[in-house]
Amino acid sequence: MSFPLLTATAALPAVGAVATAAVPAARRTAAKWLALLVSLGTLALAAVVLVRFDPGGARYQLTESHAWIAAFGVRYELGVDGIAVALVALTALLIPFIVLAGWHDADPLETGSRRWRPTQGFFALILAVEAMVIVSFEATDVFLFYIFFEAMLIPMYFLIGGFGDRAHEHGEEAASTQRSYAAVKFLLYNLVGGLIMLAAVIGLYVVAGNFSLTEIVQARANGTLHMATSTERWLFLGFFFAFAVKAPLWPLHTWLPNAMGEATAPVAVLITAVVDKVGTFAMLRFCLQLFPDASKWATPVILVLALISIVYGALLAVGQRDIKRLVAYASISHFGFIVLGIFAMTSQGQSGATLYMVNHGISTAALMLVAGFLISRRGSRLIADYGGVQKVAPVLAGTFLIGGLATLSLPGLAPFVSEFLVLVGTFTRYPAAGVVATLGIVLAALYTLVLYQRTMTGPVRPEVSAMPDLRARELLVVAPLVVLLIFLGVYPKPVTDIVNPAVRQTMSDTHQTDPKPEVEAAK
Amino acid sequence: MENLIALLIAAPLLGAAVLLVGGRRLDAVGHWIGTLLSTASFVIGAVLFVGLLGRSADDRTLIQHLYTWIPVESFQADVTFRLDQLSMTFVLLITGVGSLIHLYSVGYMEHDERRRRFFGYLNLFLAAMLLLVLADNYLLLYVGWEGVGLASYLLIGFWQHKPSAATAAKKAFLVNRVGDMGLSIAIMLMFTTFGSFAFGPVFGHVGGTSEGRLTAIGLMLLLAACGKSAQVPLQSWLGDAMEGPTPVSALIHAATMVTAGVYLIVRSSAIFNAAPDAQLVVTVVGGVTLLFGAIVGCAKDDIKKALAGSTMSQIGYMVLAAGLGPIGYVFAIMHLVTHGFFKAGLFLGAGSVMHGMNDEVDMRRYGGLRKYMPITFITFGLGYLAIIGFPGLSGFFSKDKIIEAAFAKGGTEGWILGGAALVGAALTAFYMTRVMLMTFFGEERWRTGSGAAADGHDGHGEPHPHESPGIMTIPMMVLAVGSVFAGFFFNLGDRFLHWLEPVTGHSEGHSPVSALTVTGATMVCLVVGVAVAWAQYGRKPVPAAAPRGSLLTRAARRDLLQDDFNHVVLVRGGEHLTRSLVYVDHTLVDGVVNGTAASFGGLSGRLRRLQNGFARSYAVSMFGGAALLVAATLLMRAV
Amino acid sequence: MNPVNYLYLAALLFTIGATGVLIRRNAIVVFMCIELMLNACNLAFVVFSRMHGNLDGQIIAFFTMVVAAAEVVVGLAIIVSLFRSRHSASVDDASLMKL
Amino acid sequence: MNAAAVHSLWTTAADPIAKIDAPKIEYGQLSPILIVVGAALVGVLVEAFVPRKARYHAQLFVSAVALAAAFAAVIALAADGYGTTKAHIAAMGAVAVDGPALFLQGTILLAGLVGLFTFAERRLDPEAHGNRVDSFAAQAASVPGSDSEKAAVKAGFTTTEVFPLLLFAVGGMLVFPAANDLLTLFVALEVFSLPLYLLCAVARRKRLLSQEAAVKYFLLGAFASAFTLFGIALLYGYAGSVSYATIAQVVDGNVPNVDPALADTMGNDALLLIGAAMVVMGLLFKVGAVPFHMWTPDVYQGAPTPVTGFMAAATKVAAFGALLRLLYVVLPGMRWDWRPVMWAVAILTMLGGAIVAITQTDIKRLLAYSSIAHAGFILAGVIATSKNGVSSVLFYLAAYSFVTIGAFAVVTLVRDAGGEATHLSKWAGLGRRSPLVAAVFAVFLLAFAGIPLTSGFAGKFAVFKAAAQGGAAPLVVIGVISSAIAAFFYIRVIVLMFFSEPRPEGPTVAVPSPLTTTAIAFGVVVTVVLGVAPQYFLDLANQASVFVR
Repeated sequence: MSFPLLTATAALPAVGAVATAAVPAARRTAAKWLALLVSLGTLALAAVVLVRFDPGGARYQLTESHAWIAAFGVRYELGVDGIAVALVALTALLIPFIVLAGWHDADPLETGSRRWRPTQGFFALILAVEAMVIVSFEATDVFLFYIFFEAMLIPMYFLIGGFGDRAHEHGEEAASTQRSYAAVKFLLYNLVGGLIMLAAVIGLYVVAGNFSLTEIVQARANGTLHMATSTERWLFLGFFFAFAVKAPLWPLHTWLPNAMGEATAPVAVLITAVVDKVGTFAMLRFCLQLFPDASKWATPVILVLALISIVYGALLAVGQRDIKRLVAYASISHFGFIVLGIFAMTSQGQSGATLYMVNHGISTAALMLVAGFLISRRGSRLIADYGGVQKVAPVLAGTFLIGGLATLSLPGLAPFVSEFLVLVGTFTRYPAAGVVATLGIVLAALYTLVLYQRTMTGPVRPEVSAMPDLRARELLVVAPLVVLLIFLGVYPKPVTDIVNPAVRQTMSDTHQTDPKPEVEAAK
Repeated sequence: MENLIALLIAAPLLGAAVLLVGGRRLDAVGHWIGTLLSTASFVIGAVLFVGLLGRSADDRTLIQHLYTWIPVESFQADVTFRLDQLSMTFVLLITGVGSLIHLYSVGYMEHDERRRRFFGYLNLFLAAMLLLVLADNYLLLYVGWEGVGLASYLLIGFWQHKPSAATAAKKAFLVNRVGDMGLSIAIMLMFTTFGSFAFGPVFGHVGGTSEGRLTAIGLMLLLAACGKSAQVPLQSWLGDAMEGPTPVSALIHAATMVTAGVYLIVRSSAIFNAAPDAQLVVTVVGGVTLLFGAIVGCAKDDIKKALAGSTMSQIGYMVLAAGLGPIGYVFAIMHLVTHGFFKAGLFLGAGSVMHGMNDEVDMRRYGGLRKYMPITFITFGLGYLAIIGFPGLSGFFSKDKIIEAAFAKGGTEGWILGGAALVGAALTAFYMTRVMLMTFFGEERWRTGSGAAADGHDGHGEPHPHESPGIMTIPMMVLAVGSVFAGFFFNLGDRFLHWLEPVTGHSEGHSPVSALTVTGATMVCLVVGVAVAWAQYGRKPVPAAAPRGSLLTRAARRDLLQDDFNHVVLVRGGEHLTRSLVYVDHTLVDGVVNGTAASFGGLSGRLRRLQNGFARSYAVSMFGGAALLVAATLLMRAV
Repeated sequence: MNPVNYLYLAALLFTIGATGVLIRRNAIVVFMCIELMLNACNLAFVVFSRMHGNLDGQIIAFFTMVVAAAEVVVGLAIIVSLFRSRHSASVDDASLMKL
Repeated sequence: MNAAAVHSLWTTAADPIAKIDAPKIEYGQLSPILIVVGAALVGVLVEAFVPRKARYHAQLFVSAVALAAAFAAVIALAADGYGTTKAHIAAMGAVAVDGPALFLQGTILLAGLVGLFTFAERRLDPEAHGNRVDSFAAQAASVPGSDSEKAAVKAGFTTTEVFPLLLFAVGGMLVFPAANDLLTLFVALEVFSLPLYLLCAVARRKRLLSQEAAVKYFLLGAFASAFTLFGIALLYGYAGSVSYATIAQVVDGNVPNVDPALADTMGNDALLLIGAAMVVMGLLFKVGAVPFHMWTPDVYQGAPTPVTGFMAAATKVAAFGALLRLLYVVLPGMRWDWRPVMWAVAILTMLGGAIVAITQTDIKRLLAYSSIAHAGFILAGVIATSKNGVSSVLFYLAAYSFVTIGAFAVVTLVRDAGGEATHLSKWAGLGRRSPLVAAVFAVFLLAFAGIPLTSGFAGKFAVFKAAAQGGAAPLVVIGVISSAIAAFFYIRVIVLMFFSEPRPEGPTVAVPSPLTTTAIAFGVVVTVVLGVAPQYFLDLANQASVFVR
């Protein structure tokens, strides 16, 4: 019985969350530091996981398996493949930045009751989310995954509804109502998705008799477990619906702009860069592996939805007047790419999609956090309230531009690699889809540059004339992200090496092979 | 020796990194660092050039494999550089002209507090451009391709506080992105066709693939080229790009970046040779653009915009040549190089003029400047002669060859293209002469007294034209020398031809008309053009306020209405589309969900009323329930 | 006489009682109607007891009476307290809680 | 009491009385019931003879000890194997001692104990004239607002009768799920109903509402039990006996010796079907299933909150126990008749409860409707008609009851001048005022909503799983949908507590005595434990899921 590394990776933030929440009201700063340390510790553990993981090794590694709820056929089973490792690493990596970026977001304005401790709560909730996300990345037991997939909604819900931007164009009252609307919308959308998935999970149990991903996949492979076509399709739809809400995929996306718009920038990053990844990740791990045939059956529709998401999200981003909502719609477009890559059923597509999850996490974090710093300075989310910022705050503007360029996936920055892989992967199997998707890169340039032009360039507006440039803490948040963006853009091999074997496995589990190029086909 | 190749790129890249990250503490020396590093890159280039000359003609290709970039199963993208005669030519042009313009900028940007960043961007551009021409596979080329796009975006919008500049920058990037779409699709096509997108394998397998595929790839590459090289229909951005500082216009939008399209086509010669339809389209695009640009150039009063139009047209020549296939490739590149010299020179000249005229760009407020800025006048004049193809100067050789080749294409299209090229020559002569006359000859319209500048433009009052400092004039002189002798030098014993032939291949076309006739015709056109221009702008004084002009003129002033089209169709249409989509998203997609929630609420409210508080009505519901229960149970047994 | 007829009588009484519960307002009367229903049950028990020739039904009838008595105790207590605080025994007046 | 006993009595009337053999009663196995009922009687005596000052403590002591002892007895019996191997029918066929019975009795006793704590809470209201006061009227008989009431309050009277009443109710509830003949069923029904009617009437604040609730509950309850009784009569008529075993035999049609009368009635299925339907209806009334639910909101709202909590929890447990036994032991033979009907009822109940709850504005009514919805979920498990179904229902009931008591206990804490502030608008911003209480209540709400890692989820999963395995997939889907709807209003409350600004004149949160604290804490613990590590209890329910026949 070796050291339960994966459990530790999730347990540390969980314990940290409890500890942070327990910090007395007066010791606010202590809570912040505690949270930061815990998140760093988690990062360290994740690094160990990354090191201990052997790309050439078994399908699932560092596995743990304990009896849990025998009556439901549920075991506490953890294990990571390349895809999971990458995403665990991403999560553990982003949380410290999120904590750091949100350093002052939860300082109580008015001292309410002695026992009202928003700051402690804020950081505790973030850590709780981290713990749950990590477990759901590591879980190889469908039920275990489901539990945390659902449970993470609650802390997210409090993060969205409980903490908003300091100043708000319509005043605090309107802000709080909008916030709680956004929070409820987020929760209900995902809860409905989750409950429908619950029905499918139960159905899966009735069919399979247990929840172990590995066992079910094996049983399906060697024919001991037969699933009627209709059953498989229904179950697939049940699962996919939940993931499509989480991802989010058009037309189930409308909760995201509200949530990201109302939440503070760090929380918005938490949503789109970390939590939503669970949805796309789950498509790759559960939908494809548990229901390969149904996945193939549904592919055309899903591809269309993904394409719509790409174009639609981008167009709406162009039409936004609110910085954060713009980023949100941009994310919707990007999630379209990820889904496209997953269901293109080619190794390029799926490796690209995985890579895309990581890169999108980093790039959105960069863009959104800088946007958050910007908003916190001016106290408005409206693009129209800015102008000429680059004159007064060149560094802020510069990092913002880099974040933007990453979002429009400029070659040399990380997102380009993944986006191009997805495009190629799609194109090789569905040329038309690939071509339509490339429209996305033009539109991405449009909304990003328009955003940059309206906020950063032009004559300096009086309101921003006194705006300070990035502070040390903020620079400490952004700089590493930028470095990472460039590094992974120039040298993504480390990630692809981890991801490729897992994708190869998934491809074989779904009985897929890459289409051959014409010249070889000719031979 | 191939290990030096990476250094070519590394030097300016380093410069960019240092200058951009370094911060204010480098403000004092930043420009020198930039210049130094670009020059270093030039030196390395020269060394490599010498090295190449030292080798036999057929193994002048150096490959440097740095590392594997994106490996996913069969998709293998490497960071590998290829230095052959073609890329060597570009390296020298880029680094050479680039270094000169760095030098020039030291003076030009002297009073700009963000000069350090300017040099950072310039270095970034050099690095990207070198990557573009040195890449050994199309994906890496794509990186450079977008890199130069980024640099040009940053530099066009360098004076970001000017909304016009910011807009122009955005426009340039967007239009280029459309082109980039073409390039990325081309790469995907290559991958699906050849299973690779590295030059070697792709060109190697051209034989075994259907012409349809190749044509598709070719057209996609052409789309990319159109975007980058401002060819119709994606030319609209170049004019606005003149918002950038003049050195930028000289380097990026005249000498180097805009010619990347030509490089792409020539580099992909293998594909185009096998796809005649694609080639035809290329020639058509080239022909149309060379006329289009020329016409626009004739109408503009803004000196830089006039030159921009000319650039467009000259690149049209190159694209046309490139489209002609083996008979044209070499001359396309040759014209590209010579054009690099004289057009850069002209732009620097224009910059120098503006420098002396309080950044005035309207040629109608120039006039008689030759005695105030003699050096500028001479260098500019030489560039002028070169571009119009004055016998003996660079332009003459390169352009003449292209026109010949055009006729040599044979058949009707041969005649049409050749004709177009000739007309273009005439127009070139016309608009360049116009620029020359309006700027350096005639009365001094800038004097406030002459009422020309009565509406005191940008408040400077009357300008005091003066010659620019040496640091600016020296580069101009160097370029002038280039524009005078380059052509002759290249053509001496077909040096250039032999140099490039191993890469691009070459074949003599059988022209229906003899080379001499062509040359003659060209001369005639030239004379005609100059004469007309003289008649219009030399003999009678130029009106300070632009006359209404003919319909064509007015259209030409507005880039032949192309911008209006864009504005109405794309911009307006796009705005409407997005706005309506936002509405749809809010009312429909969101509405459905909220609607369902609301309907549940309504239902709840209605059901709630049943709970009316009267015990007896509860009893009724129980009684009814019981009755139903009994009835249902009986029914179940019945069925 | 056919015992089944007594069953019909019992059913009839039960229905009358139920109807009374539904239509009468006065709590006391409603309660009496319920008692009527219980007694209808008793009749049914006795009849069945007779038909089956065992005593269970009759025993149960006694139980029922006891239970009914207990109900009376509790019920009257509640109704009286209601009446005293509202000066009305109408079940319809007692409708503060609704919706 | 079964037929044979009575018969012998009758035929041998002529013989000497000495011949009468006393019925055989296994006192040991009935000890839980006997203890509780005995204690109730002691409680009555206490009321009679113990001086007023000492009554409260005496009653509390007696009840607590009794409930604890009874629980201990249940454990002992279970440990002794009466739940599994030695399960059999005691008291001459009147009472079954088997797994389900013991499990549910244990649950009821614990619920009773926890409920008792909330009954005994005396710190929430400010002291009246220097006397501690609980949630019950000083003198139930006195007219609200009258001088006699004031006098009673001044004299510091308290209605300590609630404790024996509670015990009687518990006693009845203990018998109810164990009853093995229809007569016992009916008697038990009345025995636990009547005290509840009274308990509803004795609220200290808002007495009019309380009395109204009592009247409604009483009249409708009596009405329902009349139906039950008639149903019993018909079943008796059909089978010639009230013993479950016999009826089951008759229903299955394998009776050893059929006498003509029986043959006659057996032929008449109408008796069986109508009778069964009416009995079931009586039970559905108790569990508050649509359309027999309408008493629930009013009674829950009007009754004293501790009573509501106890009632909501224990009644459901007992009634579902009885329903299970009836359907699984007596009527499995006519499964194909009642299953579809129960389907309809379950669907109506799930959706109805969830939908109507959306627009509620009073927290107690809200919880009432939520309890209706939950009844629907449990019915889904009942319909499974399998061992899994039974165990899942048992588990769900155990999980649900403590959450409910806890939730209502929290409701008693939130007070303003008029007593408990049950209107939702007053709960706005509670999370700011007292985060802990709000958090606890949020936990309960999440459990109701069935969020993973709470007992609610485990229960819901168990029930739906059983239903799905029982071939009721559509029921599962509808259940899932209605729990989505239900989630909406639980979340509304959470939003209210945490995200809306507190009202200046908002309610205060009283600091409870250890009694209520224990109740709430117990609720939280159960919620979390059954949510995170339910395995042990699932096993327990699984072992206990076999009915003795």
